[in-house]
Amino acid sequence: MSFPLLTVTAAVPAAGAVATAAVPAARRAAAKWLALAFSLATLVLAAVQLARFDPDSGKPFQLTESHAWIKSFGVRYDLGVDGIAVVLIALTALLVPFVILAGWHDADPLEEAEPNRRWRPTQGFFALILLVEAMVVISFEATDVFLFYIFFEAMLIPVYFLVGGFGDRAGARSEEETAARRSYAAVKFLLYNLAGGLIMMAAVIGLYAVTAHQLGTGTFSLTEIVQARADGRLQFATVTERALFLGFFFAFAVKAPLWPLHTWLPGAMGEATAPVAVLITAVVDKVGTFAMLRFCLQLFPEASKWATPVIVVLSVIGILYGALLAVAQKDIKRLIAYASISHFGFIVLGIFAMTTQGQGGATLYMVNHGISTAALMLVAGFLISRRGSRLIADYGGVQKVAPVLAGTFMVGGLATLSLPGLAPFVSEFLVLVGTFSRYPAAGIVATLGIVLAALYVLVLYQRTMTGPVKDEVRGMPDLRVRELVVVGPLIALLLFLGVYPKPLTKIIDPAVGHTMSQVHRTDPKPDVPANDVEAAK
Amino acid sequence: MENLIGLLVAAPLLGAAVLLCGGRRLDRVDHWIGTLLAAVSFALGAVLFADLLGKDAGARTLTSHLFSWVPVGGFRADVAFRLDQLSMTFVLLITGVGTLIHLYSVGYMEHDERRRRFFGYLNLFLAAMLLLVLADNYLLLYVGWEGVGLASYLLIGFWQHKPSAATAAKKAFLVNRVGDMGLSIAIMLMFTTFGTFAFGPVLTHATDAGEGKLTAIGLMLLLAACGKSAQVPLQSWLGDAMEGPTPVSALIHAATMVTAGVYLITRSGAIFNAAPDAQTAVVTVGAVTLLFGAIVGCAKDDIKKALAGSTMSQIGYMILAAGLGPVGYVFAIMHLVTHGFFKAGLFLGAGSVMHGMNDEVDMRRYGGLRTYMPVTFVTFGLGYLAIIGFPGLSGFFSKDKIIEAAFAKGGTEGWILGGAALLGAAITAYYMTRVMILTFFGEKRWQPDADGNRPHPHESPRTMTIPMVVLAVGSVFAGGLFSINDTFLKWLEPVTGHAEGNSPLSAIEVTAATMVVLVLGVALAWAQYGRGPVPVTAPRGNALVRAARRDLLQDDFNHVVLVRGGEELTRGLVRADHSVVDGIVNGTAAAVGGLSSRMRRLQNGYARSYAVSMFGGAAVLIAATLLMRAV
Amino acid sequence: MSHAAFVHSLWTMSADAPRKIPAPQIEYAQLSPTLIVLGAACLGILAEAFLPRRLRYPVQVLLTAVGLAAGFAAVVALAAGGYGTGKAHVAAMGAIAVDGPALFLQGTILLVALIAVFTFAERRLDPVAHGRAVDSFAAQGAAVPGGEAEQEAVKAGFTTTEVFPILLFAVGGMLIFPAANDLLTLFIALEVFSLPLYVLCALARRQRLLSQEAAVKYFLLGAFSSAFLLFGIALLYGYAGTVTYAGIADVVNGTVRTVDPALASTTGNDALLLIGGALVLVGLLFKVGAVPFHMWTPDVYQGAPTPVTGFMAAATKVAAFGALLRLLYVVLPGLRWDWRPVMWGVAIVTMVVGAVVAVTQTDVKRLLAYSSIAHAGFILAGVIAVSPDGVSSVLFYLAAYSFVTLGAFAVVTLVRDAGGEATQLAKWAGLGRRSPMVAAVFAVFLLAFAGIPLTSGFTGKFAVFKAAAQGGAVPLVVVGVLSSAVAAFFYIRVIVLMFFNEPQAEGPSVAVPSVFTSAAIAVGVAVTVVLGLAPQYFLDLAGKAGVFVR
Amino acid sequence: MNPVNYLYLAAVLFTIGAAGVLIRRNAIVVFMCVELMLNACNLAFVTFSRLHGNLDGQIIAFFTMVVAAAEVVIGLAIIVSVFRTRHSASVDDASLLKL
Repeated sequence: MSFPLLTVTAAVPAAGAVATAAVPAARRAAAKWLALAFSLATLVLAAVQLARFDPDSGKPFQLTESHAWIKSFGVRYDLGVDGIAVVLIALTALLVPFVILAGWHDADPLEEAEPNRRWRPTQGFFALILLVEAMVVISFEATDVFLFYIFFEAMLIPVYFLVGGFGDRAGARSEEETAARRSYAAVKFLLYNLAGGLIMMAAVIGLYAVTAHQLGTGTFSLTEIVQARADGRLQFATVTERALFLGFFFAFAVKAPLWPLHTWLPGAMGEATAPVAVLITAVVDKVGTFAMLRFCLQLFPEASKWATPVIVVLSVIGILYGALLAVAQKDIKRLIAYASISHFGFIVLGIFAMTTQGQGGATLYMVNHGISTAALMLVAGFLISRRGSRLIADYGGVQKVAPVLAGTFMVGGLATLSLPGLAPFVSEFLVLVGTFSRYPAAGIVATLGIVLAALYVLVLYQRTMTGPVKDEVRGMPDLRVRELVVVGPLIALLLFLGVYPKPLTKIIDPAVGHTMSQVHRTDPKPDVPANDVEAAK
Repeated sequence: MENLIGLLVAAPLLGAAVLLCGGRRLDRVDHWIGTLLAAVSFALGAVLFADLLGKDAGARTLTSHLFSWVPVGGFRADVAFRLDQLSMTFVLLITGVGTLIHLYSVGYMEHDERRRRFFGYLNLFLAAMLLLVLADNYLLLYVGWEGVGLASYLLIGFWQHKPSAATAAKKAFLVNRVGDMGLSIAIMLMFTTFGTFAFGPVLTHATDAGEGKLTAIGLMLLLAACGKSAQVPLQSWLGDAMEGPTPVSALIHAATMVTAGVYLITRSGAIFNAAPDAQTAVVTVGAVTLLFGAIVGCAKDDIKKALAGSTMSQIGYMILAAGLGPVGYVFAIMHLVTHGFFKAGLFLGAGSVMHGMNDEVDMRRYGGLRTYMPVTFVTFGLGYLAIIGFPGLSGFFSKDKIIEAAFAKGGTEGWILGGAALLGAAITAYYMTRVMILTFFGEKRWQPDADGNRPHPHESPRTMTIPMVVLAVGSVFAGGLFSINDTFLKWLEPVTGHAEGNSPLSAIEVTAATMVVLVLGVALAWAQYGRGPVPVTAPRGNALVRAARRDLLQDDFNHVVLVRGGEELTRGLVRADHSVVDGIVNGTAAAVGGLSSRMRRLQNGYARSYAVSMFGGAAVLIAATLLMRAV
Repeated sequence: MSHAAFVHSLWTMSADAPRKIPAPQIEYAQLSPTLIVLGAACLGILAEAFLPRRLRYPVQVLLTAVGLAAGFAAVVALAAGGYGTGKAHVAAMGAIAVDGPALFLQGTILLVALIAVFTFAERRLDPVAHGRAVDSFAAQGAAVPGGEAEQEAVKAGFTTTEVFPILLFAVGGMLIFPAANDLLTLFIALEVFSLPLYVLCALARRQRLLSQEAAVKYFLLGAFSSAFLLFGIALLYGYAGTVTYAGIADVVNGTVRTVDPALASTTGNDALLLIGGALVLVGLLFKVGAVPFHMWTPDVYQGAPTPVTGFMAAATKVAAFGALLRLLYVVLPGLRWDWRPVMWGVAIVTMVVGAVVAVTQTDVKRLLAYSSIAHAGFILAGVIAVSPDGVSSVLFYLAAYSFVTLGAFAVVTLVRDAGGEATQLAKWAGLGRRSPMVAAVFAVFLLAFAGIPLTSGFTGKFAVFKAAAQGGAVPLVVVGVLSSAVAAFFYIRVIVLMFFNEPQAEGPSVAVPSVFTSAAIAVGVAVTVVLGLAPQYFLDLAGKAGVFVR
Repeated sequence: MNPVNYLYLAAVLFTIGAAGVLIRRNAIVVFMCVELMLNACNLAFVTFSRLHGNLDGQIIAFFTMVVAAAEVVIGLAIIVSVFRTRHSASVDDASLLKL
């Protein structure tokens, strides 16, 4: 048996979590460095995955591992990555070190906190981050529905503790109230997602019942089910398939989040510290959209096609809705949250446009949105930590006192409004084209989103960074080295992927093609295939 | 040779990168770095120009494919450049004027502590603009398109500490975004129609596609052009854009960026030729804007805003010409180039005046400056003569052709367009004369500025005057140079194609008419401002004047409809999000809680009531079982 | 011949028939688990009677632990001997079944009891009274609370070590209950384990009023329910003429006709059967705490001494569900179409009511009581799926659930303030700050209750719902899923309270337990995690044990 | 006379007992009502045993009596101890545990 690369990639951060949690209370710094080291090790492993992954081999899943786990439920410990998964794992592994660096001081106990040998918030904070990473990675790798479900669901707990336990210190009001608002946000996040997950559990059980009934032995293996469907051993009754699809989709739509299931996100992102907020939107939520691609479409192609119109409408609504609400926000982080809702609208739209461009763009979008949100949110976090307020109105003229911070913030903003030359543009345009070529109306309406995006980004920048310098921001220090180390690479990456996304598209393309073939959809043909004529010449 | 094209873009890009990331240690040499790299790309342009001239007319197209940018399924976007006569013309204009204005800025921005960033942005602009005109496909063009938008945003808002500047910058970017939306939709349409959006295939097969689709594409492209070139209805941003430093206004908002729309339409000629309805839309926009801009130009007392209005109107001419199809493309570009010279010159002159009058912009507080700043006076004067179309100067040739082509449209349409063009010429003459008189003639109306120190007008330093002189020379001779045995026409024809329009009026008649309206305009202006003293504070004026001062009320319109409406909408949505979307969720939770506390009361602690529930339960159980058997 | 003559002959036959009556033959080896436990109980009584007071505590603890361990060993031996599968049969003249479910449940009960004994034996938590460490049981049950008799007892350092033999008796009953193979044995077993529990409930050291009230309620309602059970038995006997499960089942299936034509003529219809069955179900549903027979649960759980509550919540459920399974699967399968819809209703109501009412609870023990009601609902969902899968899933769920419950209540005993255990939720605020370890452990148990993946709770829930869905009870699964979403809310609320709320100034402190309670909690956590991560072995065990003998 | 009538009697007794449990406040009385229900069961058992012509019912009746006796022991013990604390045998007074 070959080296279990996928397992190890997930196991390293898990081990890191344990190790970090075990660090004694006094040695806070040690815990931080330990966590960073483990996250970097994970990054290395993810890189190895990318290297070992061969996009052009016809196999749908690679680096596969397969062991029996719970025979009674027909559950196997099946791992495997396709182009989409391997890229998203890389994204996760890439972002976590930055999250850790950015959150370096977020979990330092306050001065007045009584010395308590057993209470170790810092260790817990970083351990939880690593735990989340481990669970996200393995749910990207799982090719067994049950295995995926378990981590999809278990993931909620550490995130919940991160949100509820380590809130944003920049609470505008009293300590108690911030604590209350924070735990409210955390509980809302958890219950909302748990409800989605439980409904999905019903669907998972249903899936088992169907397979057990038709194949004799129930199975959760994605490849097996797809295979069985292909050679007709397994046929879903239309109603059953739709019911199961809805069960799965609901959970993913909550996590994504898709309008109108989004209301937990602004709270969670607003109350959590910036790094945790990044962890949620940039990494955890991606599992939802990813799962739509991998499970909804591949398990229930017919139902997916049946549901497409509604989902397209919902995501278009989400795009405009999120953007418009972002314009109206008074709180920097909530603004970014609503912007993310709008972006998730784009991702879902791309997935269900059922075109190569749409799904390829959506996958690319997951990566780019991860990076751009990270950049913007983290800089916003640095800004907030300086002034101690999340309210846009409390800022003004920052660019005068902290030009570098303002500059990086600007770049992050431009990425968010997907300026050409920065990574998100490519993916957003692909999504739009992909959508437009199947649903022109939806495509055009969605295009309005780019204007609104410009609006909320520029308004945010103008109100915070330009204009006369407010007294409160006078003497605000510019970015420190640690912060530059966090932001610099992200921006570099945004530029690089904006100019040369090919390394990613090369990997994603075949996977998307495979998904498309699963759903039995092909791109619409142009009226005048000018390119082919040119080629013929 | 092809490889040079890449360098053309790379040079200023490098400059931008170095200057923006370089940090303080560059603060001694920054302005020279910027200027140098601009010059470098101009040199490269010149070399390439020579190379093209070497080839014969048919083969003057260089393409260089760098790498494939976004390959996804059937969707292939490459980073590839295409240098033909059209883009060559632009390259020379951009790099040439660009270099001059860099030079000018060296003097103009000398004492600004953020000078390094200024030059960085300027270089960024050059790179983006070159990318725009050199791109080989619409998506890459789009990149340049938004790139120049970004640069213009950064430069308009360069003095960010002024809220007005920041707002103007935001406005410019937003309005441009609306246009960009048009461009991206156009590209999507192309993709669905042709399966590609590279110039080559699309333009060669344009005729194969249905006219409906082509019209749609054309209209979307027009929308884009309106945004970038400040045409009605997306013109509102240009006036405010004057918040930026004057060199910026000269380079971006007069000579180059704002003319990108003209480039787009001319470049997509093949599409428009096959979509007459789209063309009609284009000429309408052009005609309306040229009058609109002219009228606004008449009413402004701010010298830069007056010039901005004039820019708007001149571009209106170009759009009009471009809308006329093969008859007009060449003249559109020709006017674009000549306009590039004289309008840049005028702006630099204005800048020089402001430089001497401690940044006073109100023309009513100028007067009698000709003796104090002679060079400025002369160069500005030449630019003035050129723009009003004084015989023999650049404007005369280019504008005349457009008017003629407008008449050549034929039918009532032709008469209307031609009439509009003529009227525009008259108004141009009027407001430019007004500017001239108010600034350089009459008695001094200088006022102390905010800090109370009186202006001491003086000629600007060499770095500023040299570019003005060069541009003045250009605005004097360019037109003639181009028109002598149709050099320009022959040069551009292979790309744009050309058709001789059959004008109801002969060239002579048109010229005569132009002369007449010109004289009328000048005379009227002189009658109004030249003879008597000019009040320092503007008289109330009639309704039209007041409207024109407010850019014909379009800002007010935007405010009421878009801003107010938008605010209402978002506020409503916020409320809905809280009370409805989230309300349902919280409502469910609350409902469960209420139900819970109600059911909780049943647990009243009395053993006997528990027994009752058991007894009842047993009864129900028995009944149900029997019932099951019964049914 | 005539009726009278028949009866007369009956008498005479019995008069000169001693040699005709076959001597009952009992397989003592196969009943050894029960016998060992009951024997140990008797020894315990003797110890109480004859040993000096200071020796009683250690001896009792040792005796009980050993007895239970030996019983478990016997169970294992039997299972190893194949009595769970191949050699499964009915012992003791058809009174007791020795088969998979019986052995599995007996094993579970014995282990649970063993751990419960640890919590019973805990003497480190309560403050030392008059120089003697005391446990959580009244010094002298008979003494009036606060009266001088009690003062005397406390001064003298009395402790009710009787709880240990009492516990053993209860366990003995519980061992028989799920194995009972005729209705009489069922009834007797029920009483044998109920009566000791009534007593145990009354023996709390602190808040004795509540404790006694709990006992009274439990006793009266318990007796009430057992009366129903008994009447049901009577009717079934009337219907079938026998009380052995097999015999009744035959009659139900129509393979045997009832003997007496006279009876057939009058009550030949199935009314007797249906009503009787329903009444027996009432008795059993009362024990499992299903709605609407649940109302004793919260009061008794709250009032009883916490170790007892933990034992009851875990072991009683196991035993009662075992009996319920046997009844429904062995006696009434022929009647499936009659009782399934009814049980559907019961299951749904139980899940919903349990989950919903728990939302607004303010006392940890009551909260856990309602959660146990909700869980009863989930288990019922599995019971209703009449299939081997259903049985094994229920067995697994019971095992998983009972250990979580024990652990949770054991943690509750640790959190104390001046007035003993601090069970008001409000007092638990910020516990995570004071003692993260305890809070974390409790959080693990809560997550298991909530059925979060990677805990035993999830595996059990999944198994049960899977069986239900395959049995065609999809709506039941949906309701179950929704109500567990509601249930998740209040488990989460406790976690929020412990970790995210600021500790109160005069909040409770966490007593440092002796090795006993620590062991109990440790086992609970271990089982929770193991059954969550690698449940396969135990699922197989439950799967193998999934077949009833008849 | 048809022995089935005894069944009806048993049912009536059982119901009376149940009603008593629901109605009476005094714990002792309630408890007696439970005993009444048990005895109703006994009557039913015996009757059925008679009808079926086998002895099981009668045997069960004996068991029931024993159980009832045991219950009396426990029950009275608990009730008395409560009475001594509260000086009241009313079931309704014991209602501290609620909600």
